[in-house]
Amino acid sequence: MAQPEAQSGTTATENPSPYQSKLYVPQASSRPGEAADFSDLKIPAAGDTGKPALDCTATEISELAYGLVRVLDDEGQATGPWAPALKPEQLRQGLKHMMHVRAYDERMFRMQRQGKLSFYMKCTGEEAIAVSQAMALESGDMLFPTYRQQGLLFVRGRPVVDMMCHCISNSKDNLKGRQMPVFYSWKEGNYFSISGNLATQYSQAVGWAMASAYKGEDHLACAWVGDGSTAEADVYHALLFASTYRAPAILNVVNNQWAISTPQSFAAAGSTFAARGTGFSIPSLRVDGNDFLAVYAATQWAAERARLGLGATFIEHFTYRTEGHSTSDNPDGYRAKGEGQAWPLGDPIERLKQHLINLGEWSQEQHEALAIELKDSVTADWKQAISYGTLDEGPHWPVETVFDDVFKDMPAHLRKQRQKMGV
Amino acid sequence: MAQPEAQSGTTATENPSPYQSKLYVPQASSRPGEAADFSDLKIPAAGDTGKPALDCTATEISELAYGLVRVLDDEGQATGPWAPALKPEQLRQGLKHMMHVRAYDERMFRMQRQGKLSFYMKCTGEEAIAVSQAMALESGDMLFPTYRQQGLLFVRGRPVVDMMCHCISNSKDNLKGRQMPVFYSWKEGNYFSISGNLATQYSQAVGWAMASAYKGEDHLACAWVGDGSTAEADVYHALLFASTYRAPAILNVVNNQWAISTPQSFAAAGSTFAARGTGFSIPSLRVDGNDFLAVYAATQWAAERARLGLGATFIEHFTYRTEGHSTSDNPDGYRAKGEGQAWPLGDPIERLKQHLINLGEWSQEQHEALAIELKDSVTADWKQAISYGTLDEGPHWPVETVFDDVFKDMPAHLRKQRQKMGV
Amino acid sequence: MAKMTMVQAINSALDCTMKKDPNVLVMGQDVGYFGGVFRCTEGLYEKYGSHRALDTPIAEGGIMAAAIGMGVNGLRPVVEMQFADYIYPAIDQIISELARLRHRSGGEFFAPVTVRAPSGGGIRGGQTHSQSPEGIFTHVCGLKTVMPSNPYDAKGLLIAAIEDDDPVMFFEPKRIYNGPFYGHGSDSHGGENKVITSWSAHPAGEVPEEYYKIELGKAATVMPGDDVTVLAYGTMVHVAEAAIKASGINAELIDLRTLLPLDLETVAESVQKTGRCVIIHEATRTSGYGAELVAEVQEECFWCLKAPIERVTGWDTPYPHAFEWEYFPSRERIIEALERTLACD
Amino acid sequence: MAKMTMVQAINSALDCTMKKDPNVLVMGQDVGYFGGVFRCTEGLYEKYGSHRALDTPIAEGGIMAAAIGMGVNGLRPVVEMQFADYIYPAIDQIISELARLRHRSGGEFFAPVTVRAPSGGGIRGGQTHSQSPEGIFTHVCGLKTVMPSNPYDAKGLLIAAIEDDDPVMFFEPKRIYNGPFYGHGSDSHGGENKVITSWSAHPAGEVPEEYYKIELGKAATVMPGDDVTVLAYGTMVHVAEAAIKASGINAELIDLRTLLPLDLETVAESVQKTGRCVIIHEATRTSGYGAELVAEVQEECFWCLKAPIERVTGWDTPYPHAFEWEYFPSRERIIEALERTLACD
Ligand SMILES: Cc1ncc(C[n+]2csc(CCOP(=O)(O)OP(=O)(O)O)c2C)c(N)n1
Ligand SMILES: Cc1ncc(C[n+]2csc(CCOP(=O)(O)OP(=O)(O)O)c2C)c(N)n1
Ligand SMILES: [Mg+2]
Ligand SMILES: [Mg+2]
Repeated sequence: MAQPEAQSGTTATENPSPYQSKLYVPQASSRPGEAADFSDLKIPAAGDTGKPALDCTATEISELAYGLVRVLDDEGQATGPWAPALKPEQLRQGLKHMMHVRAYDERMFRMQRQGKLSFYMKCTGEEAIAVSQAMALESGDMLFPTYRQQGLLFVRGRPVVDMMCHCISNSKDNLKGRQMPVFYSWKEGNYFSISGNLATQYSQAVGWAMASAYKGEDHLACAWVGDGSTAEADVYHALLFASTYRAPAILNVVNNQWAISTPQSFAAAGSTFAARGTGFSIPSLRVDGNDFLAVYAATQWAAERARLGLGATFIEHFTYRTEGHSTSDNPDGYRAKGEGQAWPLGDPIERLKQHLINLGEWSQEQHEALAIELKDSVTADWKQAISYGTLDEGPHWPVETVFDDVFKDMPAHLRKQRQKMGV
Repeated sequence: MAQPEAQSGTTATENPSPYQSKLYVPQASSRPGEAADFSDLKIPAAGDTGKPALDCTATEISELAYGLVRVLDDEGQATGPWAPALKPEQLRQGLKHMMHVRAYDERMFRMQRQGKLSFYMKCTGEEAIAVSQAMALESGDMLFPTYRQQGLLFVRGRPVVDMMCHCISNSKDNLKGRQMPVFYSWKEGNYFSISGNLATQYSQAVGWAMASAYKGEDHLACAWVGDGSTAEADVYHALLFASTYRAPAILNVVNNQWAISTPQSFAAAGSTFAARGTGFSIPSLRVDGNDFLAVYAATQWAAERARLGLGATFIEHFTYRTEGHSTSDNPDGYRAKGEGQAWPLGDPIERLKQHLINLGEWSQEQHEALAIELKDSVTADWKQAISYGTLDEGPHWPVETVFDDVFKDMPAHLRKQRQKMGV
Repeated sequence: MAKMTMVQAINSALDCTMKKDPNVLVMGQDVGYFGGVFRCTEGLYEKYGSHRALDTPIAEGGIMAAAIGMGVNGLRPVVEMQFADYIYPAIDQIISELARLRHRSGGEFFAPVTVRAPSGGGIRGGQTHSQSPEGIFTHVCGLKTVMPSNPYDAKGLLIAAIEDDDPVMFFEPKRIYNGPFYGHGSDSHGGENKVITSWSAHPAGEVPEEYYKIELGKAATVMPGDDVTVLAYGTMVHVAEAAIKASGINAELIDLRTLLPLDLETVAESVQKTGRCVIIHEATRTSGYGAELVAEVQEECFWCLKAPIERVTGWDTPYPHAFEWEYFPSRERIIEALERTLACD
Repeated sequence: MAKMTMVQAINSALDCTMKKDPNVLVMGQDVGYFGGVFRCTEGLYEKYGSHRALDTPIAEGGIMAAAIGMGVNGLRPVVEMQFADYIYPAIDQIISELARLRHRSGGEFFAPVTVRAPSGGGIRGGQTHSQSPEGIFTHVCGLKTVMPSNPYDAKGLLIAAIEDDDPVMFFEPKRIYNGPFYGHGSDSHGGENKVITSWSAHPAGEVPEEYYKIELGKAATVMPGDDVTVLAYGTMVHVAEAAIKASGINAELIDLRTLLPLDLETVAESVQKTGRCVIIHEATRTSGYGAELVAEVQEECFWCLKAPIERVTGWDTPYPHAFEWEYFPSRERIIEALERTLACD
């Protein structure tokens, strides 16, 4: 892949520097006032990419790190060697999960705007990744997500009420009021505690996978990181340790092209993210992240490799962050307003819906009815959740429980501090 | 490049674990008692590798990251497109520097064994890298070395006596008795202060290069790291920042195949080190590190790229650490005794000597005379150095100078502590 | 003079130094085009260009290393860490390299880097957007550590930090970026604590638009008093002030401003007068900077002390999302400590 | 019972726990085939195989992350950091992850990782092989911090650390790996300080070969005394002992052994008796763990104190290669502090 064309990044209008800077500064795909334009993107046709043998080497398939595995074409037809053998029932299940996630996100975002949550993050446009991957994995596989893989919880069956209770830190919050919204943890579902620190858990996932191999078990670890977060050292360590010890892990990069206001060009090193895996001898794929079927197939392939003892797989999911980073920012301040519309890979829900309709397994009417059903169910869940307490009014966990779990057993100095709290 | 063959690394003789571990653990090239064997190594013939255009992309030359740029063949003939246009005088100069480094190392190592130094590290077998690279660079280029590039100092003309004075922390040590031996610093020679912390300066070099571009200057930064140290996060950051901002930098990996007792297989991720650069869009070369001419040519090529604003180059120098890691270890404890002899790329001094003799520009007699001259000169330097003080007996810098340079101006609390020292 | 929030004052400090010295640049995540998640670098990109308001990858360690290299090459980088909680990936570069460079090179090299980091709690950021790690940096020789408590100081101290040839850790108490915080009702969740007080009503919200410096290493006496010395910095200065006023106690309140080097003279003089000392910080208690203050004060003023020196601090727990007002050293806890201290004779 | 050096005692602790629990493994740079640069893991590779005496790449942050992941998956990794000076690249994983995991997950997840790190000076290692960073970790809630001063304690404490379900930072004072150090002559360079004293002559060099534990969080009274309490840990316990003996002062010497949780009961009881306290550590002074000790002691024992609490510490400078004996808190400096303290009335 060629380097992006050399452009000086300066836009200074009033630069008093005596220096003639030659520093290159990357550009954004678009900024406000510009026309969003993805026409330079080379997007291979669905079905065009070959499916390599499970025991391929990274260099043998290095082209796949620069391409794009796609199954669903623009008309919603599944095509090519990667098309997974999924039953209509499974496809409908996937569609339902994605729609459920979207309904949940919309509700929670609105509740944040009404002051009921301190913060919220949606995954709009990226639902296929978490939902499809969770469906392709086994329940004993350990998930190390970021804050944008809420879909995993829906597939693994976490009660929505419990997720909400966490987000409003109420008396039923399994995290006891300690974490910001969306930093879920769910041991029962093998869903690891999310950290506010980006990328730190990516390399922990590899350690988890090494332990699985150490114990002779078949479980794999699956971890996610955003495009921007790939710059963190933990990603390097994850790749290196996964390669060195051939850990049974799936390492995903969710390239939604933005990291708050920073475009992927600051993290992508003029290449694809997947390309970074090849130098570590880790077979690396680049996948249409808005294509439920392609994500499923790639994950299944990677999981099989892991279970056969063939080591880790690195997967870049190419997608687009349709909305703001979180409730704290307005994307219109840093990218062209129409960029989301210009994005050519579409919406994952629409694409899977069309596929199911093509198969004769779904209809517009069913779709609309399901959307209403899910919206109502989320509304009912919310009502139930706030019946266990709200962020501002409580009830919360008793405040003195903040001293619990710092250590397994509370040492004397914390007992003393708890007393001083006077509750 | 194919992955190394899968072998379970366990050698347990008495493992009470109930687990059937499936963890892969890398192997060493050899361990004591085994026969050293490099016959699996694919070494291309000298002259076989093409020389790409300066403005090539990383992916266009990705093969070079798996190959080996070689100029000097086994008979000492220079061949192929990489052969640099060096005058005999320059070649003799290079040879002399390498021999000087070796004489210096031998002397200092012996002095450590006699208790005159607290510690020492040789670069035996790796002299070509630092010497040849320094000769290919300009004096305004900034060097960010590790402890094994003492050759840079010889080329840049640092008085040997000064280096010795540092190593014995005496009254003429420019580092005022603060640093362990071999952690040189020499501002005048644009030789950055070496850190005991591995790899930390690799990414600083990129920042230095970014500043050079920011100021519109033509100086580049040249940094080194060992094979083992490539595992540190700083190397990732260096590659990423160098790529993102197209910094005028040369990033070198000195792959001498050992990191204390740990073989390169723990850091190499089943691939070459150079291969890691390609995923960052940084043109990456793998070079015969024991071939003075190949190292020179690769460095010159990289320097030209940097000065043309084409960004960084990543160079793996394939070499072999002939001796122990430092004065603190005995390599016979962790690798086959004959491994150094089995290493097929020879000795850099011998190879350049042969080349000069082939050219009719050098003779065995001249060589022997020079060796004696350099040995004597180092001996004289040592005598002079210890006349300024020894580690155990002094004179050192006044002990209270330890409080200087913590800050630019000494704050009150340090003045108070200095008083308490009572000197 | 203008009315400025602390965000604006910081922005103005950056603007003044960038205007004055072409070697100054700001760098960090989202600091360029976007102007920073807290808006501290707003407008600098438009004014000075993408090279001097430099967006970076999300790699605190890489950013710090790049800044050090730039500093060695003659620039004065001002690094923004998006949250102080995210300094840790950069801490090796800070401790092992930035802090040590001048000393280990015998004075040959140095890197005049300033690290700005929004710190402290009070914005419902939970444990990873609320930390106060300043104590750690005061243990590292070779670093200066600063935390302003108001817009006027923030600007003057930041300019001094940037122009200082030593590396400076500059912690910005984000709870008071946009207005002072007086520790409203630690027991009410929805109510009083949401009151936003504005800097425009505060005298230190008056900030000159032009360049000025406040010398590092000098504390400020916020309220004179005779019976007890209260040492605080950052957000806690205002909570302490409110507590003192509410208690009616004749306390002397000192805003340390610079933690290292500490203005021990001002502190000791006060405690010698009052004979009592209460220390307040948000950071966790054990081995926090308060411990160092206790150690120094008791060493300097032992013979005048009429009561044990008290520390009112954050608890030794991670910072909890739902319970920040119980975590914050509250007016109530401060008043209790003052009263306990005064009760000693 | 056998005669063991501290290196052998540590090795024996690892051997005992690995034998007992297949989930225990050691990992780190050069710990496998080679047996560790200080030989602490010697023989474990031969005995337990390359999977349980696991060599790693040189990436402290990666090692720590892998260990956390393993810990979450049921293993008990014992990580060796080759030198405590090289912990910093791993500190984000330690502070943001290892220490916080149990709390932030509401008790759902934890990682029982032990981090072993040779620390302190005295082997002419210069500034990057001599640091004592323990104070930093005592400021991080969720971590336990331990530093033994002799072979017997090292083994018992290490076994307790490995079996503890909380993460433990286990600092090993490398100066006394092979024999105690009594702070010989701070003014002679070549002479007395090179004297190697052997553990075999020391009572704590008698170490059972079998499994035993010493409870974390309990200090040990090394010498009873009435006139002044001396608090020390690691190498400094022996220097303090030598200083006390040389001075003839009737001091009570307490070896803290565990810094967090601190055995405040033992400490306070002693200071209540003696009314005086001198604290000794090698680490830099400002915001070192000594500050926390001062703060706690003066809070607990204020009314009994007859003199300011003194700290005898390393200077606030990087650790210098050529001047380590002047950097070390010497017998002379300790004696002066003791005498100054006793002179107060
Ligand atoms: C170590 C660290 N640095 C900075 C941040 C602040 N931060 C939170 S999200 C974010 C952007 C992440 O972007 P990306 O990785 O692309 O993920 P996305 O939000 O797009 O899913 C930043 C900078 C953080 N949480 N942790
Ligand atoms: C951050 C850090 N970790 C560990 C060490 C200890 N150490 C010093 S040299 C070394 C091996 C380095 O090997 P390599 O990078 O291959 O360089 P070489 O010695 O072969 O030139 C190690 C582990 C260190 N100095 N710094
Ligand atoms: Mg993103
Ligand atoms: Mg090496």
